[in-house]
Amino acid sequence: MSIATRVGLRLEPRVDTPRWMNWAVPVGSFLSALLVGSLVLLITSQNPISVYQRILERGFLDTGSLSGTFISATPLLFTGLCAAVAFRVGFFNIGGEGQFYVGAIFASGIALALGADAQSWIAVGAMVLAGALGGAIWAFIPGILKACFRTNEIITSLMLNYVAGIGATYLIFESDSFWRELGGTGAVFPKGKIIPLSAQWPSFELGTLVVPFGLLLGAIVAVWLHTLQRRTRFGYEMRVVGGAPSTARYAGMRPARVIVSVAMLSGALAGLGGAADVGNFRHVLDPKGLQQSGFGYAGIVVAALARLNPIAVVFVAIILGGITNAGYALQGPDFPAGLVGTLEGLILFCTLGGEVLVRYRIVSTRRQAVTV
Amino acid sequence: SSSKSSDSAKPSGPTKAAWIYVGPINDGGWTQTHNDGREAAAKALGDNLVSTYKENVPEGPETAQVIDDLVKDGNTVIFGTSYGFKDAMQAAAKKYPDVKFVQATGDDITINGASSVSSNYDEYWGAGEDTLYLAGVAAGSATKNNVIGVEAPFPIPEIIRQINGFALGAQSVNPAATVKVVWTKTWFDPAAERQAAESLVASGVDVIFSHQDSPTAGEVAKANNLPWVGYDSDQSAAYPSVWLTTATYNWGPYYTAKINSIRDGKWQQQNYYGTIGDEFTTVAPFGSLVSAETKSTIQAEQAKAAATKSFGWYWGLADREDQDGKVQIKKGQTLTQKDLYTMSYFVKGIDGSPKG
Amino acid sequence: MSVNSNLFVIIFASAIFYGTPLVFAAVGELLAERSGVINLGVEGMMLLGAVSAAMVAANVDGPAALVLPLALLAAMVAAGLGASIHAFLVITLRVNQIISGLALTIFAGAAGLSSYLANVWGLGKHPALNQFGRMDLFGLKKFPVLGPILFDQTLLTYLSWVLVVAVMVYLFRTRMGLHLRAVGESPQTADSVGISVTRYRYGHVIVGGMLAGVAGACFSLTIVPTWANGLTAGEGWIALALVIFGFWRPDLTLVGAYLFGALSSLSYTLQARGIDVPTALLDALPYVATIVVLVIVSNSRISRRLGSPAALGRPYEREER
Amino acid sequence: MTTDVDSKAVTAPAVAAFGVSKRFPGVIANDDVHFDVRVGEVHALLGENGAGKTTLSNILTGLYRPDAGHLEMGGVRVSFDTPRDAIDAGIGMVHQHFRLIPTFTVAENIALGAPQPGERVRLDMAAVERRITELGEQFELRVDPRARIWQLSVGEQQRVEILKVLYREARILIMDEPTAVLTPIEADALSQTLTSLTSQGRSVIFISHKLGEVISVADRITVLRQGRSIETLDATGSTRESLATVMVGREVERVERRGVGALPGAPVVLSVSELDADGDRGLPALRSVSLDVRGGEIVAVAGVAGNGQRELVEVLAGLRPRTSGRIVVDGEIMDRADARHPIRMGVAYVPQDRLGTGLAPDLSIAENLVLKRYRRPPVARPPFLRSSVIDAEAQSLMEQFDVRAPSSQTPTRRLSGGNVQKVLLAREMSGRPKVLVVSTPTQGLDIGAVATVHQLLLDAAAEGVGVLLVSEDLDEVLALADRVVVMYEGSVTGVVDAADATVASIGVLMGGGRSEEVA
Ligand SMILES: Nc1ncnc2c1ncn2[C@@H]1O[C@H](COP(=O)(O)OP(=O)(O)OP(=O)(O)O)[C@@H](O)[C@H]1O
Ligand SMILES: Nc1ncnc2c1ncn2[C@@H]1O[C@H](COP(=O)(O)OP(=O)(O)OP(=O)(O)O)[C@@H](O)[C@H]1O
Ligand SMILES: [Mg+2]
Ligand SMILES: [Mg+2]
Repeated sequence: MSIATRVGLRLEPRVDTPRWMNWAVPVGSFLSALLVGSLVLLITSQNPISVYQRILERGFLDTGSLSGTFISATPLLFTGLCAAVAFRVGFFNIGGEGQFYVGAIFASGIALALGADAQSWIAVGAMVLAGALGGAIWAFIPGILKACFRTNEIITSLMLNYVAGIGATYLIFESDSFWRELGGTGAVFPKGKIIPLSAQWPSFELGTLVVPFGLLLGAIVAVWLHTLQRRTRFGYEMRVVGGAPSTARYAGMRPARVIVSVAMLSGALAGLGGAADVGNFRHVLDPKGLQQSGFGYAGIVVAALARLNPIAVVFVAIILGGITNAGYALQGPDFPAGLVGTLEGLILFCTLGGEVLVRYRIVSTRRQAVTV
Repeated sequence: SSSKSSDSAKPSGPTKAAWIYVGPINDGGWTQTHNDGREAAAKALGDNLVSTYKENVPEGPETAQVIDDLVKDGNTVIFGTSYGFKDAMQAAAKKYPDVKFVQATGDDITINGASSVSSNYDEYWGAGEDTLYLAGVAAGSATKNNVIGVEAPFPIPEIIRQINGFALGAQSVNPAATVKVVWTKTWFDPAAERQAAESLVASGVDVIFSHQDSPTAGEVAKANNLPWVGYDSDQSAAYPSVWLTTATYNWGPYYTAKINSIRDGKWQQQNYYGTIGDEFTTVAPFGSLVSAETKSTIQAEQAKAAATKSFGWYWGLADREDQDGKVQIKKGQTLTQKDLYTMSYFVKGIDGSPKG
Repeated sequence: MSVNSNLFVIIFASAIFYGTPLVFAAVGELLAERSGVINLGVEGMMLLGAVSAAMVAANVDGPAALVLPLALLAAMVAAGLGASIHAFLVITLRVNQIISGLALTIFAGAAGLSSYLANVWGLGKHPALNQFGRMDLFGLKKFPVLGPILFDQTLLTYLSWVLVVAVMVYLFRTRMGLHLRAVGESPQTADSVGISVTRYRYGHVIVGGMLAGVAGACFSLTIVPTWANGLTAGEGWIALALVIFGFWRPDLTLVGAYLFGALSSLSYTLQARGIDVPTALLDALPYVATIVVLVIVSNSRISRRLGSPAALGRPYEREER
Repeated sequence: MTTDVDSKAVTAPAVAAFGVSKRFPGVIANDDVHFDVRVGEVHALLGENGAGKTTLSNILTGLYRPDAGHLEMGGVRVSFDTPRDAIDAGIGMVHQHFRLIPTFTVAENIALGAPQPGERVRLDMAAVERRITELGEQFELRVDPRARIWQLSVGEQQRVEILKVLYREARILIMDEPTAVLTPIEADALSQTLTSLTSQGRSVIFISHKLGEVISVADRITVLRQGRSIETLDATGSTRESLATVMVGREVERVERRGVGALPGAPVVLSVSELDADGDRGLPALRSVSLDVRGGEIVAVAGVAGNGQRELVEVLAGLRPRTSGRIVVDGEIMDRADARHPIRMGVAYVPQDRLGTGLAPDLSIAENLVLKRYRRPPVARPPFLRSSVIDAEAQSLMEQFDVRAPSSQTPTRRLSGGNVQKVLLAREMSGRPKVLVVSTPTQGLDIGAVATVHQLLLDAAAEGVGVLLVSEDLDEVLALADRVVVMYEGSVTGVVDAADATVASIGVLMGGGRSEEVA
């Protein structure tokens, strides 16, 4: 028989989460991510301080940097909201990417159809609605399939991303569609028609800072969403359905209907992002550029880092937008692009891991183990 | 080509130049050859050039951000190496008049005239169809059952004219040769490229031309022991037994010359379309399958092309009909760059749709 | 052989050839999911495997018989390490599995670590010197029709068959397999009879990752065969769908993988034969077909009995209620 | 380990706990617990909900590690790091919530984790099945080894659990509330099994809330209160009253039906006629069921579980479509299969699966209390919810129904069983229902909580609500009901006045006998 004292660490669920942890933990995990990042940078013989300094300067502080960051942040904001609202009810919509494309297709379509004579506010409003509608339609498919046939939405929404990409490519590269510019340089290389000036979304200048209308719209939508989730009957239904579907049915709610509605809401948000992409920045349906950016997938990361809170999504989108923006400034001959992605992944891992602290306490287990 | 002179002063220190790539520098194709060109320029210019690059840059709003950053870093020359960067490059040229913006495969000067863009912006590209014509000669000579298979990314004029050039080259030595086209619908997807090549082989072609970035078609060629023509990069070392040749581009000398001209204060807004004559477009080294006779045919054609000091000496050698039998090019006609840039029909003898 | 029977052979043979990486990746994911852990990092792990295999193939001199196993090993180690990050996050730290898996794909994916490593190692310039070439197994290739379909494949394909049979036996004929299934169905139950849920989950997530690594190696050692950024082109995601398609069974998953392999080259085959079908539709076909099949599968009677492991996606903690 | 059976008193205890403590966040579940189990005895653990019985069992089986204290087996100190260690030491447990995998066969469940001599890798199912049949013969626990768990009744499932433990040759069996889900007949069979186990020198730790059962089955009884071991008593000489007092620490009021029933001329608030419905597997589960409930009346539906009671209440709650028949609530015909309809008509429903179906475990008590009223004013001002109203109502309901929780914002997941039931009843009663349908409302509750729940049901009836009580506990049925409707295989086999009924007479009907035979 031997007696040994073993000391170990164990996670213990928290009874209550102190309020301060809600911000301290994200900040803490972000700092630890920077620390891990420093190690990686040192290993790859980079100077962490100057790298971080550069990220800060080029992402946020230099004149014009924040304006650039806002451009990257706007699509991430919408796809982030898309994922946040869906994941909340356990609908794992990985299809933000495709819903974003379809939103862009719809929004550019309506802008082109209205033509140059439409009043600006009508054109912009129509694009917002069309983009949201397009995204909602695309998300309706996995939503209804899940509600009716219990088909796994992760896979169906993902497959639809490819289909949407093929569809957008078809419109510009493989057909003489309404979206395609056939004259001018359009005869040389396939491209979309530029939407009329009246349909191009405004940007607001505050000194040197340029705030795109899309970002503002996204922030407003985030606040609206927060209210919807916390203060309305529908938000209440979402919470019940998300956590306890059979209780929801018992209480007279219609879980299938709620799931489909949330799916469509989520898709509409991504579609809105597609509309903002066309309206505010690209002014044209560009399947190749859209598919290179991967905003939909990045949105899931944004949502995760924001812990599915719509308001937090706004800030996370801006921070991540800044990092993305600064990432281009970092990379070059002695800083491979892949290192940027690697660092982003590390930040993500640390933040995810750190979130554990919100839910659990780490306690040391000191006990006497006796073996016979 | 149109040109317009500008009045930038001669710099004293090194020139800072940057390249923007759409893919990773080791993509084994387009981006890699540009990066090789950048390195060649760096070597040639030594201390006079400080070069940098940004890889994997998406086409769209991000391009503008990348350019802003590069300008902030003090770069005075920026090369955009993907068509999708063009709009952002033009916008940046307006925003930063002191920086030179040089856009590969750009078409605005050709189609809309130099006045449509600012004077610190210009475009460059080369007559790859001419070297592919020569590669076509090799392919036309190599085929036994007279069916050559082509896999190519998208049905767009640039690729259509290059396939046309290739087909005319093949027919120039083998009038019975037909060219069968399969669109892969992807700029870069090695597995899909391989599948396309295999489906061509399965349909009975005995020579492959892969207008794709990755060398997977070479694997298919090797496995089936069929001759193949690649695109844009010399694969003779990797596939000595089946390699014919291909069209490659000499970016290095162009980049060197361009930067030198800027350093010398001789910036000329150009609409550069490189040719065999100025050794911008070259025929890659031949593989062992190319007979001496074919080689000499090709070399003779090459000399003829160089002598013209222009591009496209072959288009007007005969009446050229499209797939429907309509004469698109009259005998003796010379094509303008604009004609080439908007070519949207396949010439007779090509099996496949130019619409995708 | 006539062109038409040739066509048949070609379609089936290529279905197997292109389905092979999917078999490895999907069977790997299946093992992880059988233990109750979803890993959406398949694509990232495949790329890690592919880049590591390419590194060995490019840098190690020696006979193929030495280099190739080494390359496979490297692929398995690299992807296994990637999987262990996921395992640590979701098993020990109980992070949401969906999000952690996506994070892994972002971390290791085409714009992340795999690309960085390739850059550092200077890969992608030449085709791999040592590759898994086609192998006429026991001279069976001569066998009419089936011979060229089944026995003109690479060693990796033959290994994937061994894998499928082995995993079938493992799952349904061994004690460990029974335990694994129990862990995925009800970790509480497994734990109460002395099966270590944590150990089974870690083990299978990591082994699953290693198989994803082999899948990646299929690309860099056979299909491409060299390094190219993002060379797996989204096949990792398809592998995830195949697991559901195959009801979490290796044999059915293999069928799904081959079906997908066949569909993905259909567009080229028809084009090459001059058959005029709108190619955009054909390109979308594999994805649409996957959705249709999933709908049929999830709505059918059998799915109730052969459905997903009941504890899939849920963290387990003994003292948690 | 000792296998001597003969000298119970002399040999060291089969298993003993010394000063065992275990804390969970916020609670001390076991606090310095001492107790010992002799070889060959049935030792009962008694205590209110949350007293720490299950926690102690989980420590004995290596699932939890104690924070302090130690265990001994046969006088030797032991320590279990994992369940494996406890299993190897000969301890097996039948959990309160069965640990069985529904999609596996009986044999697979039993083989799980158990060593098979000579078969380290291969799974020899045939051998397992043979052994199961043998054990089944030996202990009268017959089940088909090839059946899948989901095909078995609860009683059969429990047999599998016991076989699982026996298959591992456990010397000590812990049974956590094994009878809570059994019919009286099945419970009798279980006590037979216990006898045959102990006669072979095995020891049993037996947990139950049913005091009478404990007295008849156990040799000794250890009472736990708030995590502490209070006292160990001999079963002979103990009475329900004495045990209850030790358990609760004070006298517990026994709730008695006041025997009033419906007021004369009270309207029929629920009328069910000729109701047919299918079960989950698509087979008919209700056949032409008819019954009436009048305002102020408690009508009990008795029957062995699985005879259509669940389907009946689900149809009444709009959760299951009917194939034919008529339901009238207070004169209004219920014509839509949809849960919202009965709610609007005034049918309140307390389901058996409280946390899974009745409540949203992650939501707060306050939010759960408005689960059925969130759509309309005053809770809602469409499309918004009024959190001030919700919180204020929660405060008053929690007071009125004596819900004990840190605050109205506490997630219901964290509540004890009794408080969960109180929240449910509070919500259902706050909707001012005409009919209250309750399903096994006291299952798993301790006597204190049971008394509270019973009182609430009586209060509801006193307010004129028609109560339909579904219960398998005949004592409860007889104590509360005015009339008893007995169901067998989906049909009503008899309706008897509670005043004339006995456990025996109802038992006959539950077994499929007709009421004529009783009368
Ligand atoms: N895993 C756990 N996490 C947190 N608290 C727990 C856990 N298990 C039990 N508890 C708490 O410990 C106390 C004792 O619980 P335990 O389940 O042992 O009681 P019990 O006597 O079995 O009750 P019941 O009669 O209701 O089954 C209770 O307050 C319970 O809420
Ligand atoms: N000493 C007591 N004082 C007050 N009420 C008691 C006492 N003992 C039991 N009761 C009440 O009597 C009812 C039945 O008691 P108990 O749960 O002990 O039943 P039991 O002995 O297990 O019998 P059965 O299994 O037949 O229900 C319960 O409502 C309980 O609250
Ligand atoms: Mg208990
Ligand atoms: Mg009782």
